[in-house]
Amino acid sequence: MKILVIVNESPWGSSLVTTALRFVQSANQSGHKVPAVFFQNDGIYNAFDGRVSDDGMVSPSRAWQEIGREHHTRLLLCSAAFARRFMTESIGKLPEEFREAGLPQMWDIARRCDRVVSF
Amino acid sequence: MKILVIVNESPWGSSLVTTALRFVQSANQSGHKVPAVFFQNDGIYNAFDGRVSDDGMVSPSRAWQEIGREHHTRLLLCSAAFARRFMTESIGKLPEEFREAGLPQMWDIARRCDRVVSF
Amino acid sequence: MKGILHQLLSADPRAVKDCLSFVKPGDELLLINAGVHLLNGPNSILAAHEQPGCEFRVFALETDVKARGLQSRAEQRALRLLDDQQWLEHVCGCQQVLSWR
Amino acid sequence: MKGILHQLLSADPRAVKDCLSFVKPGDELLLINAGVHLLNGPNSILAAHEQPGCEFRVFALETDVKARGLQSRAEQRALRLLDDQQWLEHVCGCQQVLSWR
Amino acid sequence: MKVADIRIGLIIRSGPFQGRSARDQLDVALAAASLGFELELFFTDEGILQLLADRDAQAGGLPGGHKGWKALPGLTSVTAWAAERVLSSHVDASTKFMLEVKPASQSQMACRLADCEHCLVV
Amino acid sequence: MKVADIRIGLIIRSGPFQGRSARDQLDVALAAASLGFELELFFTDEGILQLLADRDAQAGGLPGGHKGWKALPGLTSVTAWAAERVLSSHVDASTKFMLEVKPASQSQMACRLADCEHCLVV
Repeated sequence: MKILVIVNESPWGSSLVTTALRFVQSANQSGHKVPAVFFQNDGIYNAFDGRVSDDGMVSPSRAWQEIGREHHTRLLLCSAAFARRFMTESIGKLPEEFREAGLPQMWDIARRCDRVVSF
Repeated sequence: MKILVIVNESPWGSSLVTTALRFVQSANQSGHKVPAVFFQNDGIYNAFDGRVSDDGMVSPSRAWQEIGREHHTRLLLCSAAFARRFMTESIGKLPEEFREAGLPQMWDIARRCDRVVSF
Repeated sequence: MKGILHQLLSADPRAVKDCLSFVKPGDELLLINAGVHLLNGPNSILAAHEQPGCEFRVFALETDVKARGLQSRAEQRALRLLDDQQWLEHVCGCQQVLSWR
Repeated sequence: MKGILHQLLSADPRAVKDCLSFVKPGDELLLINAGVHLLNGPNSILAAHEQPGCEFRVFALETDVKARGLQSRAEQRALRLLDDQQWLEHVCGCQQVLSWR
Repeated sequence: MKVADIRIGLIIRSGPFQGRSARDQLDVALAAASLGFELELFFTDEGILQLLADRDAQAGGLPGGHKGWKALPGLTSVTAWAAERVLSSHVDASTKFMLEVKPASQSQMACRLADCEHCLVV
Repeated sequence: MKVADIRIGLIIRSGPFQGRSARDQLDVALAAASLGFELELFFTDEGILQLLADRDAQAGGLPGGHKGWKALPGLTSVTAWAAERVLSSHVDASTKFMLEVKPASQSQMACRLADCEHCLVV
């Protein structure tokens, strides 16, 4: 099955991001396809990596990047949410796996998916 | 009176930041002193300014910077929270009004204040 | 001894419950931000406030009530609204401030 | 027709109330993340679940129950726990998935 | 399936200014409408407050923009629902909503929802 | 006022992993302890779950670190309270807490709280 995943929460403000990561990893292991993860609202902050990660664990940003590379999952940052939160000048370079996309694109992907699961 | 203000929320994820800004502005107008605003948890994201701000309003980051400049209010980003969220390399320069500080410093300021108000 | 100012920053029933469990006679309760949604009652805060002999006072921030279009609710509930300057007076008039989300 | 899988991602009573107002017979409810705090009941979900003839099924994610130290609660409540693979089976087995926070 | 046949259900639970922007939920609806999807909106207790016409956002130092709800019916076919209980507790003679909201029973809403291709709680 | 005389009250409302870090509330307490402040901790319904000793964070892909609660009494004078109701609904024969928690009535807790120099809800 094709599943679109939507992430609304920041990587440290909520542990739901970890739950979403587990969901996508399980989907991939079960032979399903997650064509895209759409980061909305404070989910935008998942694109950034911290200098420390409690307990030596992989940070959410890196875990998303791995999923993006290994499973050709597009990591899409809602452009309206991104524009409210950052100026292109004030941040260095985003990890190349993440790119901006509009809400209409999210719906267009949803249309081609069997399920939409939001966190 | 001296009032320490603590901000826990991100600038767009919650409208509490706007409430906190109003509180600090009123405190200054009433002749009170806010020696510092301590940004904790997702409050860290208040340091960043977006390219757009709905309705042409001043963005939270700029509003904080103004307060910092005009009232000598220190804008302190919790260093533990900051380190989990950003790497120094991945962000350009932070607005100079914001700087990192540890939680013990927050308590040390609290000790010298008459009130601690958290949002 | 002066009371505590409890700031209710959300209408989460768990925040309301936890807050009320720490309120003592002489304390004040202030509905702020999404906390003003409590004006849409029924809930335990309004119930307590509307009972004669309630031992704590309840207020709401005027600005937040207006931003959410709840002016007529506040009037019906006979709740006193505070402007931002009055808010500061209550913060300074109380012994300390607790924020519940 | 297949039912909807309702994912309860928090224990906020407002989320529980809104979720239950959309649950229809044949739907499934899955407690995820902070939603597993509902195992500490009493609340309307467990009450419904424990009533004979309940028309929807309730599950919880095993990993989240363990991460919060609520294993013995889940046993007492006789709630079926799903591992992450089973979670995926339920997502695919239902008609659509709704997340409540 | 043709785009015009796709029906999207949005359950609007967040009150106004849950986030700073007045547009978080509205933008999701507008984007779906811009693709020509048919919309079914379900408003809950707090969600219905988004539709109140006489909110004064600027007074609170918050951005406006919530009036965009009015634009939806011009873009696509939109039906807005709320439980009878929700409507009766919010509507009095002075209440003005920015969309026409139809009363429905819980089971009616659950069935309409199940008829949608995809649904989101926002 | 000498540092040793300062008493800080922390009301711990968030359950474990409200945020990703297990340490958000703990770090606030540890920092206050590191300055030698006396601590009064008040645990609510969800907050008390932070003290459960047999949580398996790693299983959920979440960072550990919550065992730090045990370190507090070594740093400063700490008293932990919870309402009798909260304790009785969470304690059975198998429950192990990482701090000793004393039962108190609501009004006792409210009075202890009022005796603190500063209080935070975390």
